[in-house]
Amino acid sequence: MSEEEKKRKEKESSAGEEKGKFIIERRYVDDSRIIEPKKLELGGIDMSGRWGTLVLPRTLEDFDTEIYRDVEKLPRGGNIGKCWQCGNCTAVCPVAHAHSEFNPRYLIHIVKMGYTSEIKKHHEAVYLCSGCGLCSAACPKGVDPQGVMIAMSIAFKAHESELTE
Amino acid sequence: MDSRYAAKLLSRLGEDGWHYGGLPGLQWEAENAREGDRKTMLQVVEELRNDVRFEEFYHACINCGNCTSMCPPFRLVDFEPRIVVQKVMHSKDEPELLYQMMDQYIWSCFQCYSCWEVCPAHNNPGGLVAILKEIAVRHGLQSTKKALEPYSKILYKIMTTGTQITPDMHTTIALFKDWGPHKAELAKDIRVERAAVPVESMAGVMDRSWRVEKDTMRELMVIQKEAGVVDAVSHTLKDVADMVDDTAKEAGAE
Amino acid sequence: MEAMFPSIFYYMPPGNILPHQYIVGLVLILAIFAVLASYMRIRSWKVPFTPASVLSAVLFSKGSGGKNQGFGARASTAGKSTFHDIFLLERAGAWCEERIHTLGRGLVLWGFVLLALATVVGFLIDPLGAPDSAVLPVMLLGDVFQGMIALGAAILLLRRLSRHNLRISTDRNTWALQLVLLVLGASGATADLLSIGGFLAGAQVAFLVNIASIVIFFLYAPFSELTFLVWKGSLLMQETLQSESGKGREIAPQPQLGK
Amino acid sequence: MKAPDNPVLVIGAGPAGLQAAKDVAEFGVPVLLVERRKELGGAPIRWSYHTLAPDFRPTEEVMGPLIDFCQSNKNVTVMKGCIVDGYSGRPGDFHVRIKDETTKNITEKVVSSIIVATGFEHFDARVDPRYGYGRMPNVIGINELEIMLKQGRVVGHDGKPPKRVAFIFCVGSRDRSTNPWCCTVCCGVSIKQGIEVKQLLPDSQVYMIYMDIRTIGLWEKLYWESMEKYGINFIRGRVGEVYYTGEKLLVKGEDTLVRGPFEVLFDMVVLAVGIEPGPGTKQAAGALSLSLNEYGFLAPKIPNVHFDSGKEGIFLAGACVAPMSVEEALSEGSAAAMQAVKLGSRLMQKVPV
Repeated sequence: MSEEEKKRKEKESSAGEEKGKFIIERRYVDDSRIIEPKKLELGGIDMSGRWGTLVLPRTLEDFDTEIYRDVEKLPRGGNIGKCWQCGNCTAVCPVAHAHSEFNPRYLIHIVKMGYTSEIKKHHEAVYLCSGCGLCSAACPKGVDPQGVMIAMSIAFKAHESELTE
Repeated sequence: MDSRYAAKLLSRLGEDGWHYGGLPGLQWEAENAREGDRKTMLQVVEELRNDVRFEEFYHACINCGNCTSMCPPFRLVDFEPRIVVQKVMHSKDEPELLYQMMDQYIWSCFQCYSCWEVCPAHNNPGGLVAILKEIAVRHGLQSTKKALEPYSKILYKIMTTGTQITPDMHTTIALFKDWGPHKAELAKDIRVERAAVPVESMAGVMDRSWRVEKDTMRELMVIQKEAGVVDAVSHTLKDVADMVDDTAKEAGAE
Repeated sequence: MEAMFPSIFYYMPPGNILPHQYIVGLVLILAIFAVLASYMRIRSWKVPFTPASVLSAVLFSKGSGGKNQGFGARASTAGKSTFHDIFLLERAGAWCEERIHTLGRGLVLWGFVLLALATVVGFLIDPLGAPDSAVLPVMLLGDVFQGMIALGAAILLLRRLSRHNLRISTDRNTWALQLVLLVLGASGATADLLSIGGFLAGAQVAFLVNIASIVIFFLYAPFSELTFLVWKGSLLMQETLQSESGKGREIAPQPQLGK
Repeated sequence: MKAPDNPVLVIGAGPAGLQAAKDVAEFGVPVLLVERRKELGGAPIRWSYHTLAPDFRPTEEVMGPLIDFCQSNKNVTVMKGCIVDGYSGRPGDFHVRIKDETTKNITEKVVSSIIVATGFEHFDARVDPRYGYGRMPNVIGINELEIMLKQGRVVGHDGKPPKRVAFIFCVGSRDRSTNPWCCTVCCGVSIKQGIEVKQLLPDSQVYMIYMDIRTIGLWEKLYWESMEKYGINFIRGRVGEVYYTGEKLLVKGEDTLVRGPFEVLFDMVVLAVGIEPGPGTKQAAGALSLSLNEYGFLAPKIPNVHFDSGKEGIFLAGACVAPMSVEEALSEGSAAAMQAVKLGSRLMQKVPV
């Protein structure tokens, strides 16, 4: 296990200590969806801390395709709409096989569908693209994922204030 | 591409010839599973496939996602019945897939069987999870302890008396770990408060009706022992099993 | 020395066709245009022009990420990041699993950097009336660097041409850019060599082609992928400068494999 | 009613052509069957298919009676090793030039109508170098596996049976850089072969790496049975590259549903190569001046009506129109035969003898 990974694991476990410590499936619940009120009184009884823990539903309500429309307009991003999610780009991608954060197919998917919450989680990964162009060679639909990654990194930067809030 | 690259790819394959990356959203952590004991992995798969219910609960999965769409836990946590069936499907050839799930993943399911209702292939992901949970208890896997700990007293109560919660548990001492720090405060005047409830039967509830006859308890514990429940629990919650043993001895069930 | 090469400098294409100063002036104007056009283009994407922000971060920012770094520390962070990420191609090369591809990229990049240096040095010592023995090596080195660009561009082009799928899926911009680079490097490298070899007419043609390709390159670069590369490269460096640890995004450049 | 004297010309002796010839001949109309190759039976015989999907029916059981009929029936004249070089005339009185490919002799025949059933070719996987077909050992196409299954011996180049077999779907299909259409049958055929491999080598692990499973209609049974009865594993995704490590094949792909990016060693990789129009189709289109569609298949007048070429007296049948299974090709041959006979009888009534 590499240093980075150890650090990540420590970070994860310490985050678990703070929030939703007693949730058995802690690993599968996103931090942002656990609500632990610092002070919660119901009928005169103190319910703060673990006893007031709420897990918000992970259902997506906002399908904001603004980024998608931006990507379509940016240079080389015009083909993103052709993607049919076969996964060939990720299959050939040398970065994806080394870094689990980077998955071109998934990035295209969340941008196309406008899953803003997922984009918020994964948008940083787009800068990992090394631009080797193997994905564009492999793509059976002519999506040009390499170009789409270029357009995407620009669009994510342009929307950074919304994505990192 | 060059051979050095191929060698590099080869270097990261596991013993079984697989390497997994990650898929955001699915929280795939195969590397964790790799650290597990391969013998246990194979045993888990074997026990699952040999279970009497397995044939009824599992047919084949075409990845349609109907089960996931109906799954209540899926709304809250990253748990997908579809993934469960998929991993069960691949378990024969890739036991680590299944084993990886045994630790925490399966405890998200609470057997509502919504998935069973809707599956076009008549699989029962919830049922498969139930079998897997039993196997996890039997093998005393890490997360099982964590999952069962809050219920240890209730477990003890069920195993010895057949009743879950009894009024004598509401005391200022002998607190339950999962009942919270305010329990003592709440239970302080409980007898007085209950006495004020104008229902005749409450008196009986408080004093007599929940008490279990010694014979019944003895019989119950013999059944638990013979059925292997005590053994199963002893792998995960040793102290509970010990307490049950002690109570059994007191009741004279030997 | 002058006795050995009596005619070279007299007939050298630059002096022969256009006065040296004119060319330098042209290149300067074009470079300014390229920077301005890049600025306009990047701003049209609604993102900040990061090369400028990197510069200001190094020069003026009063430390960031909680740490109060001095100018020296900031400069050294920026220098290290430039060296590793850009010159060693750690981000663009390590993951692109083909060594030949990385080599092509490296040759073009290093060729350009060195050529710029050689040109500046050549321009500085030329008007000072430096002896030919000092000018000639600089000039020849410049040719070598142009040759590097040509070789790198040729590698990149051939890589794309030789693979069916890559060939048909490559963007027109990429073809154009790589072709311009190839012509630029090849004509520059051959112009001087031809004149030394005595093929003056050929040298003049090569020189004209070189000048034309330089003009095209500067006019075209702001509208090609290069703008994106400049933007992204400086963005990564900016993140490095701003991050607490000074390491940028906490991702190892070369993943550790195996166990 | 008297049958017309001029024979019906059938080009191509595959399932569609043979069925058409048989049906026309059984009606009492003479048939001229022209086949480019030296043997009858078309693709199933040429690549010696072991069994046919979806019911594991041996190929001989389906094709054998057709071939026997055409070889023995007096109404059928078989011309092997010949192609149709050109034609003139009008329906009922076509003058066709038939060229013997070896001797280059040209014979002219008069026919009443023409049925074109020139069939297909398997995609040549060497065109798509990602999969290493033709360069790496143990990377084979489904047509080669079919031969192995026929011999009852599935082995790698070292003579050892493979432990882990991957089927890669959509090779040369649904890919803009090669062929953008779906080959219709490769999913079913691959799964059928997977089951046969499992039957032959019960200890092997068989993986299907697919993008979509298109086991249409009753073929779906194959898909379900392969999972339920035979424990074949399905991975949804496409394979990017295959490497040969000197011993095994490293397959690099993405599981878009369960695993994420994966790399895995296989002993054998079977490519579900697609269907594409062959040179025979192109040649016949040129000789009969038929129109080809954007993909190189023969274009019917209305895409939904396969047999109607848009030219009176010329009918289409089988995989030269679109990729299809043997069962569909047989019915198409029959349909085209019906059209030819119908046209013949109509012409007879118009021109009393």
